[in-house]
Amino acid sequence: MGILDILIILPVLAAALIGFGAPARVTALATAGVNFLASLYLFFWCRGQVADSAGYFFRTSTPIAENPGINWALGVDGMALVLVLLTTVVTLAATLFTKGDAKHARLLFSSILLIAAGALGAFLSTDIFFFYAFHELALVPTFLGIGIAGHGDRKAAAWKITVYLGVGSMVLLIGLLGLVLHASGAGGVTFDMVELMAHGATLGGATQNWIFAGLFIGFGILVSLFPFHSWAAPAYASAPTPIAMMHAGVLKKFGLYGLLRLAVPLLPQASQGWAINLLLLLLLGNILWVGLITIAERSLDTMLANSSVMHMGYIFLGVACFNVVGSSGAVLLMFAHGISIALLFGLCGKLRDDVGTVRFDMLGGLGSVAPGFAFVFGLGAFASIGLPGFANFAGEVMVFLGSFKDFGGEIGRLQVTAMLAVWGIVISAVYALRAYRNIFQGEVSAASDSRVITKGWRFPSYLLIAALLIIGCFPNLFLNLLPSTDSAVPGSAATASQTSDHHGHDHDHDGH
Amino acid sequence: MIIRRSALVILMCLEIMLSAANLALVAFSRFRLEAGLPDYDGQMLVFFVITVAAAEVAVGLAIVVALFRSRRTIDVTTLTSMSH
Amino acid sequence: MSPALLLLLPLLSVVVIFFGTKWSGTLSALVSVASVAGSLGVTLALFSTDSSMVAMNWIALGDVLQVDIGLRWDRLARGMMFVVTLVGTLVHVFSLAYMREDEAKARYFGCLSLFMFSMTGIVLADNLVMMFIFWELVGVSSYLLIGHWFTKASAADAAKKAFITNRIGDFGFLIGILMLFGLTGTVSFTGLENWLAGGHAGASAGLLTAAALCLFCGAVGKSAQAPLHVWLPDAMEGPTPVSALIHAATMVAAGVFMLVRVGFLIEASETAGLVIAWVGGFTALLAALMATQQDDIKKILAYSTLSQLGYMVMVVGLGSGEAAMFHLYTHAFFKALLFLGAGAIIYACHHEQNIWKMGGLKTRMPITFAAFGIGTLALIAFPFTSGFFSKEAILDIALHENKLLFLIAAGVAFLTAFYMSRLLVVTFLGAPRSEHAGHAKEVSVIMFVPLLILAFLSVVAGYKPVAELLQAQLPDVHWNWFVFFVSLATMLAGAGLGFLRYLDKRSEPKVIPVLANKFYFDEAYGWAVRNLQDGLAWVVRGLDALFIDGLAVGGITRLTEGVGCLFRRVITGNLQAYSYLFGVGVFVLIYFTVFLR
Amino acid sequence: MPLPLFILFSALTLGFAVAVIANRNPVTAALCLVVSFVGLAALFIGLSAFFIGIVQILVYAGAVMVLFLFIIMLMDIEEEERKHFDRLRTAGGIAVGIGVAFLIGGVLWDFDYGKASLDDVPVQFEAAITLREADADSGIVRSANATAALREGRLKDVALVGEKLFNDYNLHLQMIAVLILIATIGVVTLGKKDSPAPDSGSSGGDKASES
Repeated sequence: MGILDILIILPVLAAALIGFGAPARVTALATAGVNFLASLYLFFWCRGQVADSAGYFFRTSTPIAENPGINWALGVDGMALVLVLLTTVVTLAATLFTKGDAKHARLLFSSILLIAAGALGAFLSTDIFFFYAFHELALVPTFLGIGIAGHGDRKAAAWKITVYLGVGSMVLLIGLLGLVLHASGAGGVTFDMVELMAHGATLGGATQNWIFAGLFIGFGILVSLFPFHSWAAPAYASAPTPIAMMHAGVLKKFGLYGLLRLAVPLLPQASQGWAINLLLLLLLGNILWVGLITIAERSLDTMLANSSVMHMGYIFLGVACFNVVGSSGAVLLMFAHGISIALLFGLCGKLRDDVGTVRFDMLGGLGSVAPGFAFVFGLGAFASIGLPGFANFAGEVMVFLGSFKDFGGEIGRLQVTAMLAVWGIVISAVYALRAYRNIFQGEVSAASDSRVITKGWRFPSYLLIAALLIIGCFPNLFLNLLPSTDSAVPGSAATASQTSDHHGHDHDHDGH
Repeated sequence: MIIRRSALVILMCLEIMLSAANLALVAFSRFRLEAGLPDYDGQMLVFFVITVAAAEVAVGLAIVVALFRSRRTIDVTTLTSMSH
Repeated sequence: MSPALLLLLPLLSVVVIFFGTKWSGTLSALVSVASVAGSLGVTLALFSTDSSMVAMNWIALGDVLQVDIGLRWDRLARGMMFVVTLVGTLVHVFSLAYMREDEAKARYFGCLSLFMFSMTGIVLADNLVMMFIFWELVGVSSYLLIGHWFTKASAADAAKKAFITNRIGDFGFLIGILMLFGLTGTVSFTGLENWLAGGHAGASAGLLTAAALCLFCGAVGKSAQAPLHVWLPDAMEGPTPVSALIHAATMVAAGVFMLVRVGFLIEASETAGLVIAWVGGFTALLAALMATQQDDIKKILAYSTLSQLGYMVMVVGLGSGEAAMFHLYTHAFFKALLFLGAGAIIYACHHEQNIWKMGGLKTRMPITFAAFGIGTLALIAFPFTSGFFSKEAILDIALHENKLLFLIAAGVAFLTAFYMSRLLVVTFLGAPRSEHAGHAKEVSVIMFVPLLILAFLSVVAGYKPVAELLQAQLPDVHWNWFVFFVSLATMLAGAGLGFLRYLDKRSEPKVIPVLANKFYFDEAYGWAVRNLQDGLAWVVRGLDALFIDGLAVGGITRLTEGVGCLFRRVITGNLQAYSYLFGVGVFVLIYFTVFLR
Repeated sequence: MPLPLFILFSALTLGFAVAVIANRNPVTAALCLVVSFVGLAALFIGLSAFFIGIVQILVYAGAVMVLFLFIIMLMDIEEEERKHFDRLRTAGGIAVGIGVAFLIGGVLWDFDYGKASLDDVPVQFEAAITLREADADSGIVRSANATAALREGRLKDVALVGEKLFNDYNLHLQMIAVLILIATIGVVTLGKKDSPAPDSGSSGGDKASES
């Protein structure tokens, strides 16, 4: 029963306990705390390790089924470790943000823990079967949480998100099964990622294409890629705070993790041809189209929801670079975005509970009423728009640098997309500051002067901001966990033919 | 069965259809010799059909009676409450 | 005692204020003043040494990407650091008095220290990414300082406007950095210089120009050049010491500093140089024209800063970074002096900023008048003041490089003299025009000591030995009679005209609407934001709701519903209809099985 | 069996079947049905399926018709009035009828008439007897008098049916028994007088029933 198993099983047990009547908040807090400490221990332990051949620090595997080759295989590498840390931090923060006597407290706490378990399971398992199963496990509490404990037209939103993600998961399943069946190589059908990775590149171009299409669209829907983003805004707007924090902060990264782990490395040919153009186009849609929508939003929660969809665009840009700088930037950005969006949703939830409304026109001048709250929200807002010193900036700058790394003279399509994507920092500045201006500055509006912001938000916010600052100032903590040479990075099989570029001499490269 | 409006007549037509089926079965069992004798499997089926038809008529008529008692009519075209 | 200390002192003060002395305003003020004085001391101590070191390795991705927090301590950095820390200390001392009764004093001084930290970062940066990091931090600290009194709606909007305009500038700056990184594979200045020296300029000249112009974009945003200058006048919403520090001496100068730091790139592509020169010249002219019609004392000074910055950018574009830095160096002193002087006046007249409500302060505030007068003389390049030497150099270079720009420069000199004399006359001479101005009295010692120091410096700084001592950049410009004559003539004409027109006037004699409302830039930008951005956002939102939400998602749901009710129609409840369908079913079945084998 | 007899009985069955449909008065319809069943039973016997013929008479002609008549009398259903001769329904019915008829005709059309009539396929008694002796010791229960009748060349139909029924289809017999039991229980519950029939609500139910 290794540490990885504990990480996953503990929350499930705790959720069950809460179901059977254990005091909700205490159990949840205890579990989240233990999980957080366990992940820290894992983090420091892995820093000492050297990754094995496939890049994993630690792997256990207990076979379950023989013929379809399913085994309970857990493994942690650089990318998974970062996301595990993200999950445990956000879970702890989500538990702290939720008051013990909130309505549906037991439901909320157990769903936080279940989502955490689902996410941890998905990130840690190196077996596609469990990878997929854990994600589905995490979807159920989201639906229940939004449907029962949400607000606004929560039923419609709950149904919408579940059906949408259900379709996404179905498409993903098709892709995954295609992948498993075709790339299983000689030893019979196997779900183990590492083996599949080995046989992955041998697939023919045609099969790769449709498998990649399935994975790409499936993950795209789960991550609210441009055309499939309409489920995000209503869902997060009417979701209760902890569910919104957990889903936007953690669960959304599953799709990107899947893309980086499965789609990009296993299907180099497919992911070079038509897919890259589509990906670039869609991510621009994400950044510019959804960015503009965010500006037009009139209430804080929908604005935050859309802003999280917009930031996905940057992470996709990182994935689309297909080089180590881009993908490490993407991983960093995943972590940073997860934390900052969780913080903002937490504060937004606190605002909604205490002040009663989150609409811009009803709020105003909260800065003088609750200076501490305004300061922390300011930090969160500035972090999310990429102020240096926070992890978001480190991630974003690396994604942009990655997109220009193999630039070598003529402006390729990746460079054009990157330039348009950089305009996103202005869009994000506009909507973030406009929100901050309407809520915290200016004359004190009727809604905000009478109420006082109850305490309980300080510790989780400081926890999250500390995480952002630490990684923002010292991104190397994560970077030396990730593969640092081009060859080992996922998706670089396609660029392997490119001569390694070191400074000082003009580098030729294959036409991208 | 499709033309007539009265439930009873519909049941009668049903009987006719079943008996037609029986006729075909018996004819085949007679014309196909199995081990020198007419193939009695066919007749087994006929036998079962008859019993089931009898049970069916009984239940059918019971329903018709119940319907008649509650709706005062057995005109099929008016009994459409199942549709909405 | 290394340059890293310069970076750490303000950071330390921010941390101490944030965690420690948040509750007592005066204590945090003292911490902040101590930190800035300390960094002034360190700068002076390190005045002679040349060093560059790597303080911390920020991003290390094997050999692929190497970004670190490196410090570069050379003559350019030393000169700039001296200006930054000196003006910073004086402003800190001045704000001790100016902000005494402000309730959020701790936050004010915390932000000031944050500003000093980020400004030091820019000056010491040895690579573009680090410069960009501190570039944005400076933007944030100016946002916080402008919006210090955020309960005032106008201040909050001004802060937002400043940050977003800066951000647009940063957009260009970032793209410039990315291009250079893509081209050369490195971000550090030394790396770029080696790459350039390695003879690659020819290979991608077009791209180099593009990269240089993108970097210039960042400078335009930060130093409020032509298209992105709208935020500077509104930034006057912030407390006056802030305007003095940020919007006169340091932050706006960061853009020019960056251009000089990347000078080798601009020389590599002369088209970029030309564009920069022309933008600089145009901004100078534009700002000078606008300044003549402003009524708010701080706005006049803001526009004058804009036009002086235009000068510096023009000269950098013409190829001589030293002249720009020399002008920046002298300008910092007398512009800070003017701003602090204005602060003293506003403080004395109970926060009255409209010059037409002042008047007759000459007798009431003699010391401020004297200091303010010296500053004005330096600004309008009165012979043998510091302003004279630096503007002389600029005019001389303009004469050699580009005749047309020389004419514009001369015109701007005339306008500067005109509006500065207008300001001086209306504020100090004649009769007081409001009871506030009536019983204005001299400010306290803490406020006019910095004025005197700056006045002394703005006279003395121009001479060679002093400049050499203070590590300023000295352009190799020789004496030119024609230039001397032109600058003298324009100065006298401007001052004289200003003096005659505005002596004993109750209000603005001739209001030129175009200039008064700043060429309608604000209205144009407001319209653009409202219609283009918000309108487009609203349209996009409608489209998104209509197409993606309505059509794609809604479409599928409606489709399934439609098919559903289609089937519902079949269930009529009519027994015979069922049997009929049943019969048809049998018919079809038999037909298929038997006949279509 | 001789051709004229065959024609007579089949005409009888078909004619009275059509009469059942055409007749408006349910009582006459029921009686025509009885005659049709009798004709049918005669055909069965012609095909030497004596047991089935008798059962047909007993069950159908007897029990079912009696039941019908009994119900008709009980509910004194008046003659179905002629008021609206629904064109669509009759057209539909006829169309289906003709359609299926054509189909079956089509099938029969290209069906090679192996055996035109009964006497092409005589019952081979000898072969049957030899086969029965062959598997005499195989443990399958054989009715003694059936074999005896076969020797005399008579087809003891009932014995053979019984043999087949209880040898091969025993389980089915039990199931049928259970089915009939359930049917009777069903009828009893439906028929109960004061049972609160589900939709006979005294409130007059929904408007559809006020015909």
